[in-house]
Amino acid sequence: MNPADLLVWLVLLPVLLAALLFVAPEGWRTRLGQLGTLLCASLALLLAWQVLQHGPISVALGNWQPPLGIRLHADGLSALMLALTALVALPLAAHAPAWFVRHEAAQSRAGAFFWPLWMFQWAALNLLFLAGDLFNAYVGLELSGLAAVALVALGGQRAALEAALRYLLLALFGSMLYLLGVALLYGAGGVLDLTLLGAQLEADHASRAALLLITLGLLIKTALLPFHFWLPAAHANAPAPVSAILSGLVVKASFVLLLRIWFEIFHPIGLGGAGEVLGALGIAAIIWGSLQAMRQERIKLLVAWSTVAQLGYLFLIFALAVELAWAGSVLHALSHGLAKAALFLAAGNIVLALGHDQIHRLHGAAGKLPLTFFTVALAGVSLMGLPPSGGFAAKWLMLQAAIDLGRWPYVVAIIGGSLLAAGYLFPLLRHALAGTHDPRQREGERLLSRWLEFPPLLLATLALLLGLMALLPMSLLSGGMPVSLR
Amino acid sequence: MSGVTLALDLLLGLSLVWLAWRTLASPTLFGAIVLFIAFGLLMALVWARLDAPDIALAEAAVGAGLTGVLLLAALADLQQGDNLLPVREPLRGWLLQLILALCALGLFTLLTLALLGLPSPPPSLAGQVLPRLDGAGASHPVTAVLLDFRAWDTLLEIAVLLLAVVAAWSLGSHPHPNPRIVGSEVLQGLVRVLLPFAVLSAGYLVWRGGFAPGGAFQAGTVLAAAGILLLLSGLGRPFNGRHWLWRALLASGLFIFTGVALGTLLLGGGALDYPAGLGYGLILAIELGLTLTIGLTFIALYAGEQDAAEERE
Amino acid sequence: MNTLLLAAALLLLLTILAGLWRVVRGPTAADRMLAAQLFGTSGVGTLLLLAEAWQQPALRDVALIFALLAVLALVAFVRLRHEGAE
Amino acid sequence: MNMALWFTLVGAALAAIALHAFFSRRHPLRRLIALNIMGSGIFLVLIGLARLYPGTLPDPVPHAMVLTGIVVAVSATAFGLVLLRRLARLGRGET
Repeated sequence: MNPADLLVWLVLLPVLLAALLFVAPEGWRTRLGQLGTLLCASLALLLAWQVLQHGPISVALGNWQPPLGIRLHADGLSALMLALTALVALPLAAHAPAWFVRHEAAQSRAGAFFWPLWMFQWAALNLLFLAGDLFNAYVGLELSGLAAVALVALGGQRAALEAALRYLLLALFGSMLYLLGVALLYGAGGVLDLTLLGAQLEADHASRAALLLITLGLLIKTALLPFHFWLPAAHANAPAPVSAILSGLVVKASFVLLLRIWFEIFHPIGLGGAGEVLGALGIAAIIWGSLQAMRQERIKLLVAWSTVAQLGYLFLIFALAVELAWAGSVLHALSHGLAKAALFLAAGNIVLALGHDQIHRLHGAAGKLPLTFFTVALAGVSLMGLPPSGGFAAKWLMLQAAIDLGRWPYVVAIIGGSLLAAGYLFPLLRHALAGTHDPRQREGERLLSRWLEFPPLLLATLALLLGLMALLPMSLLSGGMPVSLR
Repeated sequence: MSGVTLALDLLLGLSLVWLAWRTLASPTLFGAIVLFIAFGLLMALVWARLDAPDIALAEAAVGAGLTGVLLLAALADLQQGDNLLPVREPLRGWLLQLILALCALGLFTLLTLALLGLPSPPPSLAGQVLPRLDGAGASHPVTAVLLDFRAWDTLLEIAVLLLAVVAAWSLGSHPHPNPRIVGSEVLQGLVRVLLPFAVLSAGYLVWRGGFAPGGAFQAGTVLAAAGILLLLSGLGRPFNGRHWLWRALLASGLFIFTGVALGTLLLGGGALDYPAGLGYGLILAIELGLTLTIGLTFIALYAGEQDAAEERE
Repeated sequence: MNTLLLAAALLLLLTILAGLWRVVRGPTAADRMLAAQLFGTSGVGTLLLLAEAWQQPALRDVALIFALLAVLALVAFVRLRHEGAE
Repeated sequence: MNMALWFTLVGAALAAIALHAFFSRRHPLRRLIALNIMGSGIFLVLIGLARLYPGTLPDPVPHAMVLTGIVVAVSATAFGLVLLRRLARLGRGET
């Protein structure tokens, strides 16, 4: 296959699968979904391999070149994010069916609709990672937002539906701000292609207003503090496989778009202190998110607040705008994606096995679910940024950048953030390990099937291995570094 | 510019702003919906004024028609029995009010400064589109952009439409908004007369789309309107989502569109690069498929899915 | 001739606005419904006049759609309004 | 002032009013209406920009963008309303 065709397939195949999964009888959906996952994931990994071998790939759809036509573009950043999505999707395809079957008999409907909705989400994510056109990215944002809201609503409970409605309203509001910004950019530049726009934009009122609107819109979707308020309820009340998708992948898509827009369009024309503001908000998010996570009594809420904190790290790049920090930020997106997906799936398993997710009632739970709590600990290592995990490598790069630049507040925040993460993860493990466990309970039936326990373990292991293989993503990234950072 | 035109422009613009304000400040939800429908009508007139007949058509069908009916249906459902929704009090506290007012004012100032400072003459893609119309599958510029130059956007837009139905059905079946509907002979007579006209108009709009304003979306909305009228008058019945044929029909537009995209890709031309001479035919096929899908989609979003069991009750 | 058409369109627009005033003021749902019925007719009239005045034949199609969709809105008003919905 | 610029400013005013209403009115139905009006304002800015200067050719690209935007907006609104109805029925104890 022509490598450029891969880009088109990566969006169209999940779209087609979503439609097929909707039409297919409910009994067929799991098998078809798993088969489709295998296909889509192989394509994504193949594309990452191609980019690693031959450098960035572009394709103009319908053979109409920009500015008239729409371009898809796969560089190192896209390749890594596509690969991350594939690596999360594969274990998920094994875990989700088992989870939906076990969760509640009445939710067979949720299990049946999970597949088409997740395929739509996957298509939207791939599109956003590949988008070279601002308006096309808008359609991608809406596709992703609607699918995410519907996935949250699969929870079915009142709390899930309320969180979904709030998420929907804010996501739509964010898209509106983004679209308004795109309208102004079109008025100023007369093109929608990212690269072309970057080459010709000037620092005038319209482009500054557009930057502000687009940034605000995408911050709402990425849930950077102070726009994080919708996230904990939505991520914590969704079914566990959905939480893994939302926290691990969906918030990263709007972040990647923001990253491209800032460093490809706006950075060349100078931003003044705007990047500093985002960096400071990132620090605030690390602190506030961690403090809130420590106060939570339910595991899923703790994990959701931890996402608020960990997303803060991503935004340090806007203040530390150098190559090292860029690599660190992307590496953090990858390792957080894997570790957080693992953690949410493990949290879902705990709820299934124990029937509750109260942290203070976990006494001795680690004895019942050794593999699941091992997964929690392993994912925690990456979230805390301990060696040799991916989280460690990412934070190390950011730390080095901050020290090189002499930005001491950032040095303190990066190190402090790890301590804070330990502050909310250790109590969880302590409760689970504390107390002697009644050995009689280990007899009898297995609490969880291996389909439920191994996928999160695999994800957590990948997050750990990422630190040992950090050179691979780094070499992919060096090809697609934005001009403004070189 | 003549005085009358100037008066018309001023009146249209000012009444649009006034209407938006009254709509959003309306004390009752019913009033807000009625005003929103009127807002759609005025928007359609403004689109006409701005030489955007395609958008005027879409707005007349959607803003003034479909969205209003969807809102009314939702309101009818919300108002059955006690309320219901976790609605918090309107925002209280003068400080919050002040901050909010400043935000709105700030947005207006920001946009005004940006708009007044735009370059002249404005950069535009018109110079790119018009010379290429001969090679495109449609001679009407907007249709050519939608289904050829930027067909990728339109394909994904159709994905969004199907996603909306999948998402709505994933919430479970919801009954018809007004279960007490009984057949009224006057209404059914009216619908019987109107129906052929609606179908005819839809066909006319698709056919015109190739060379003049119109197209699948507008035509599909007219079809949807006809379908909703059937349901409202009690002549038609909602979908049975359990039957795979309905679901296949709902997805057919997306199947056709992705089929064309993947077909052109596999033939070696590149996705959505229509082979020479086939452009017009392929675009017409896509448009016809889309019209049917869009019509069914909006009916499905209005009526919801009905379980076979529920239907029997 | 053109000015005359535009003036007529302006007049129709004013009647729509007068109707809107009723929609805002109410007080009964019947007032609102009657006013809403007026938009349909006046809207079609305005569009037809503007089609002539601005030489935009496509506006006639808009008027056609408008006439069809106005029926839908009206039927929905009557059928979906719950008793006591205010 | 030319006509198109006037309507872009009207669009800006619509967006600002809708922003205010979106945060000050809490009923989800009103907030959906506010988002729709905000959308109309944004579309008006786009189309106004497309013919900001008389004598230039009208640019079909923003027209196509707005048509796509309208479809996306109505899909999202329709789904939002179904979600709202579902929530209301849950409140009444139905399933």
